[in-house]
Amino acid sequence: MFKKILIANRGEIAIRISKACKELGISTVGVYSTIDKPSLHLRYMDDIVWIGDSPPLSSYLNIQAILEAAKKTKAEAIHPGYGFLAENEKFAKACEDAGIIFIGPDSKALSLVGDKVASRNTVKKLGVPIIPGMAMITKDLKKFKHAAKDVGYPVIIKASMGGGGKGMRVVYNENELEKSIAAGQREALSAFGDESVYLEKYIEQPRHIEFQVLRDNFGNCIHLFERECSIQRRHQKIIEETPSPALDNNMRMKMGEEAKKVIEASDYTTAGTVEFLLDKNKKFYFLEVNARIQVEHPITEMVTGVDLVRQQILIAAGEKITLKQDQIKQNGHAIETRIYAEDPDNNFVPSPGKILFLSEPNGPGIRVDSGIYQGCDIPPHYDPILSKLIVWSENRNMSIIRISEALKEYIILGIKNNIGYLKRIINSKDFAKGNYDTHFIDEHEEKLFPKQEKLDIALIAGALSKQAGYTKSESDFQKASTMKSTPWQELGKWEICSLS
Amino acid sequence: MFKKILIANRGEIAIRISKACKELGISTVGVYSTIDKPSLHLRYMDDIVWIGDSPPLSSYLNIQAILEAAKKTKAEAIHPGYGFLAENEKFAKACEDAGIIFIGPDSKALSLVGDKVASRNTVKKLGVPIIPGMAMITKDLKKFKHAAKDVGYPVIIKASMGGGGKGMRVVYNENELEKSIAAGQREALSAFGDESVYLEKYIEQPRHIEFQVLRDNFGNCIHLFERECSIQRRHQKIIEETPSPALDNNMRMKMGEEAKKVIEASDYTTAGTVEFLLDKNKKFYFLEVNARIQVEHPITEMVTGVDLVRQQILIAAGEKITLKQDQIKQNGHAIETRIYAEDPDNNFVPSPGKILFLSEPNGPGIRVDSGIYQGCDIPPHYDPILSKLIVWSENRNMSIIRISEALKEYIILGIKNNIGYLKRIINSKDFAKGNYDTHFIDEHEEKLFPKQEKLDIALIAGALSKQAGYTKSESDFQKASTMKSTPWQELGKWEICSLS
Amino acid sequence: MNYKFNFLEKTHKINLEKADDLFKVIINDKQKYNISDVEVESNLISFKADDKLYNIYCFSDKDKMYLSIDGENYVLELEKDKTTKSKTKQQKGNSVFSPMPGLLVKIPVSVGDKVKSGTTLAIVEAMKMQNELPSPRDGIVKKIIGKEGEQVDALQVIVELE
Amino acid sequence: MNYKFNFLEKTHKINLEKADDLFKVIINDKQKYNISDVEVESNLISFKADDKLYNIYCFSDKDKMYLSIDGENYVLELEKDKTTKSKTKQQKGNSVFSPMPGLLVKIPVSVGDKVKSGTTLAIVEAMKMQNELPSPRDGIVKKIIGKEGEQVDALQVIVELE
Repeated sequence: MFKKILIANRGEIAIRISKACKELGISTVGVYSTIDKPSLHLRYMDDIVWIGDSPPLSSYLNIQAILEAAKKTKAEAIHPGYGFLAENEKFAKACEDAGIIFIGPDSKALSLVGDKVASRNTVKKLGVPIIPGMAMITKDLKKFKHAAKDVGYPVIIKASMGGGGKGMRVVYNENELEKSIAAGQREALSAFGDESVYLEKYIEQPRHIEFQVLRDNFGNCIHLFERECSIQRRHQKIIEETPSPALDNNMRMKMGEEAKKVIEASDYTTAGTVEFLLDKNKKFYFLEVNARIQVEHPITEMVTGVDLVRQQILIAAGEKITLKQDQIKQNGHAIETRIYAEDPDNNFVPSPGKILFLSEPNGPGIRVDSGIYQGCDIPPHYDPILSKLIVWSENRNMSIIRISEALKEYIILGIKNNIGYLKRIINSKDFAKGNYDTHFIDEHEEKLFPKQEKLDIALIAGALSKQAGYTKSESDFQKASTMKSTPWQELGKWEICSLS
Repeated sequence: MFKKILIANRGEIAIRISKACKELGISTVGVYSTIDKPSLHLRYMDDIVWIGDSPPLSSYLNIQAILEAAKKTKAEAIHPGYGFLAENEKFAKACEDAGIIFIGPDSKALSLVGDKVASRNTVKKLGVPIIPGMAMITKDLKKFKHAAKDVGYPVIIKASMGGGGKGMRVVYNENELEKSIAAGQREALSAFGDESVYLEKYIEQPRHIEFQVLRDNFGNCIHLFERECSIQRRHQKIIEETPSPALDNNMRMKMGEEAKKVIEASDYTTAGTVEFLLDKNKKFYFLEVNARIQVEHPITEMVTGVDLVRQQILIAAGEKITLKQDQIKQNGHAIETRIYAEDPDNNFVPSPGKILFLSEPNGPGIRVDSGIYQGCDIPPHYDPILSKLIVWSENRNMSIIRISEALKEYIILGIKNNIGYLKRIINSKDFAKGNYDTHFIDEHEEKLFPKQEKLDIALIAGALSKQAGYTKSESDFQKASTMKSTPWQELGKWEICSLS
Repeated sequence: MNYKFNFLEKTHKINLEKADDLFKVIINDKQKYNISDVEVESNLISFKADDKLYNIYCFSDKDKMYLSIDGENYVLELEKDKTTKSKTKQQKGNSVFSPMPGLLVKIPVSVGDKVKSGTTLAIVEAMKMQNELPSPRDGIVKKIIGKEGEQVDALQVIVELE
Repeated sequence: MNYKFNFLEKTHKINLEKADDLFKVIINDKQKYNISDVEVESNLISFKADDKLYNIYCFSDKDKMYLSIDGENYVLELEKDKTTKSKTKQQKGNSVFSPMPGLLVKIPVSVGDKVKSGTTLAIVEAMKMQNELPSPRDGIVKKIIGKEGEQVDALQVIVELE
């Protein structure tokens, strides 16, 4: 087993990984950029190394600095978390060359699953269903037109090296085709440094359902069932659940076996996720492989009882998977919501700043994977994810109620966040019915903004607070509220009612 | 189903119950004594009622005031939690008379399980093993002598109405008998208002193992396996775990069935716990029935996935238990530690006061049932329990590591607490081996106080903090630390090293 | 007492009147509430509005008040006096500023350019998102204050129009 | 710089000396440590002691400093000047005070009683525990300040001896 692991990430996932390491008796090295010195993740590390200035390219994407930090601290392995260098084959290769174990699939497997057209072709050979579309890269408009006619409109243009919705264009008829290809190519070039695009049948009302797979260096491979991730905003998942309300047991077992085939064919090891689209007729299609621990991995942990990060580390250390497929059960239901520093009332603009007050939910069935503390500064340089709220309960209905209550108890003051917005999605009728697809957010946009309903109460609270300050003596109140007095400081309890 | 429940308790258990109610769509009424107005539990209630002055007799033990609060708010049922009126048959009777449902067994069942000698006799008739001893109350010394000779020394004197170790005396030979009976009677009288004592065989190296049982009004009865609660200080449990490392599956099933017999014979409903002693030869003996939700109920919830408070409420509302015995499985391992406001370095003297800083652990497998917040005052009038830290993991070994790490992350500053002490127990070799009995604390007393090991580091931290203040300017530091500035207030990061 | 708060660019008027052991509140001269059982602590305000109990977490920071009610967040701003207000308006009309701190990645216009309402004047990247700052009206670029590649603060003006 | 802290009734001396980019620390004229990478924020002190990293949560309240290191809690008291110290000692010798706030449930002695070291002079109940306050020495009860049934504060003197 490793003695020391460097964690090349920040925020909640760095903490999550450090906890898994410590439970295995492995000490951890944290890394940080200049602005991250006071960040929470460093408090969970046995040693810390500065790797560069605040912009990601100077630090968390700085392969050289990270490798030097690993060498300096004698870390035997690097866990990349998600994002940043997690699926970067150059980084995996650099680790391999430096004799440091990259906790993830090797650079070859990464390269294969990273290229969408290549993996489509690999998967097609296995007999796993793929979305009908082009099997090769081309710039020839005729071939695009031909392929579009073949699969039938609407079609979708996608970047070959892409992800996150960049370079995507839906095309409803041949007239739009040329313009959309050109636009897709421009976006793909600027986002991925490669202008290749291809074309697929556009699946209407699709659900995004992915399967978690583990595979060791000895060829042992198991899946840990699905996660439904159809609640997305701008192609970013924000709410995930398992089991999916759309699958029955037959489909679940079938898709799980197909997912394993995909992972096996790529000679992929450690933890990976095979993403599928499910159309309105419950036909499923292979979408892509995510070659990392995913943001939403906790829901799988809650229902299966398997610690995925621990498994990743064990597999990377050369251990065999001891769990057998038939030992993995789905027990109960779990939901995750991602807590973001963003302003739903202002087009979801990122909202960095200082967290002035924080109170996180706890109690039965509640897990918070958090990267924040009261008083911390959320820097503008990185992903706006603050933490993840995950709940487990006996069934889907009880999980929905539980997470709705937990969101009410999640208090973050000082920066804008999406807690209320998440709660409105969770409490919507279509979510309760399990009747949703990836267009849920767009289709429910108006319903998700009925925020004014408690504005009156907020205004009353504001006025009472001012009134209390006033009767207590304006200057005291000023001091109390603007000098940022302690939350525990008793300003006295202003029994307003007893004042005339 | 009930529309409204009054929760006749405070602290973490009142919050736990309120959460269960809300998940069932039931609104909640909280009650509070004068000093508890700012207490956390009131923030989880839909309505709150003042029930009297701070001493428990005036408020949380004030049957009249609580019933009036229930009537005033039209609550249909009362949940008593644990402690206070939870096992008070007078209170149960008063609720019955007022037409309010007491969430617990009825007053008859309470009366039966409350009298230790009577329940011994009931249980004996069922063929459930009881500790050899007297079957009737007497003051006749001769009968005591006779009984002691019968069962063999050492014997133990116990209060008939007792609990919590009060009135107990171990007697090693006949010479000590008379004196010990008299002492036991005096203590029993002052503690329970009843001087009756009886005598039992004293079990050496006993383990305390209890079984959780649920029974509905239709006679359906299931057990949810055991909890091992042998880690006790002054007869108070402080660490509990499940499964017990002392039981094999045969014994577990056998004891579970015996526990159900006991509950069924008392015509007992809702949730109850049957306590057993296990001697060093793995023989078990019935000890008593706890007629309430117990402090340690969460570990059972973690391994079985069954929400016990929810079940209590459903059963009290007249629902049938839908779970079958063979559906209940023990999955993984859970441990609970009770976080107390007490000073382990000063004979565990209670330590009320203000919590100046609080940071509770979270993340995978961690549950905190908490009754505190940063800035709250812990009043001196009530039980010193602040919160409970519960962890779940795949097996006992991983649970021990997990809770040890979680205890390190549990920061309570401002009042003395037992977090370090709990960690030292958890990390001891005999606990790791599962090799312990109810005398564990007494036998390991010296080993559990090696607290000086990090004193040097504490002193360095103290000096650096002073030094930082000094170089920053003494007055600023004074202001910063004694004016109780906010935790989030940046006093600047004093880069001491750059100062000469 | 009368109070005024801004919320999402609208001003709201609250009238608070003491009547025996409760407050009568009128909001925007319309909605009426009876308020009782008021407690104000440093981070929690609790009261009953028409007999329903509310526990509201709050934090006051300068002229802003952050509130959380049952999971919904509100940021109220104390209404500023007239001078400040008109100044804000003026800024809005003639200046383009970044709504959040971030990296100024692009300024696609130059001084003297004619721009239309909605034309992108600057792109600021924060938290992996690129945010386009549109021109608030038709006009001519008078001054460019930021430089591509620089960090900008929240509310920092980047482009001024004539 | 020299600092003195009391911990569990013992005084500890810490000598802190700056040497280039680290501190040399000597504790009680014995243990030596090299301290580097020091950061002091309001609630967290972090440093490396002989290359091992520590993150210590802390809160200073008047002359007390509360610290938490890997789950262990320490309360350090700044060493007071001589006058205060001897006063504390005197109190200890002649007075019996409650170590915590609570309910004064019993005073089993009267003024003029002769008592021995260890005799219970008062019983204070807090958090459901009865705590007996023993006489610190042989002596005669001079004054009783509390009354049975009253609330007492932490460190409040209840009985004084001659």
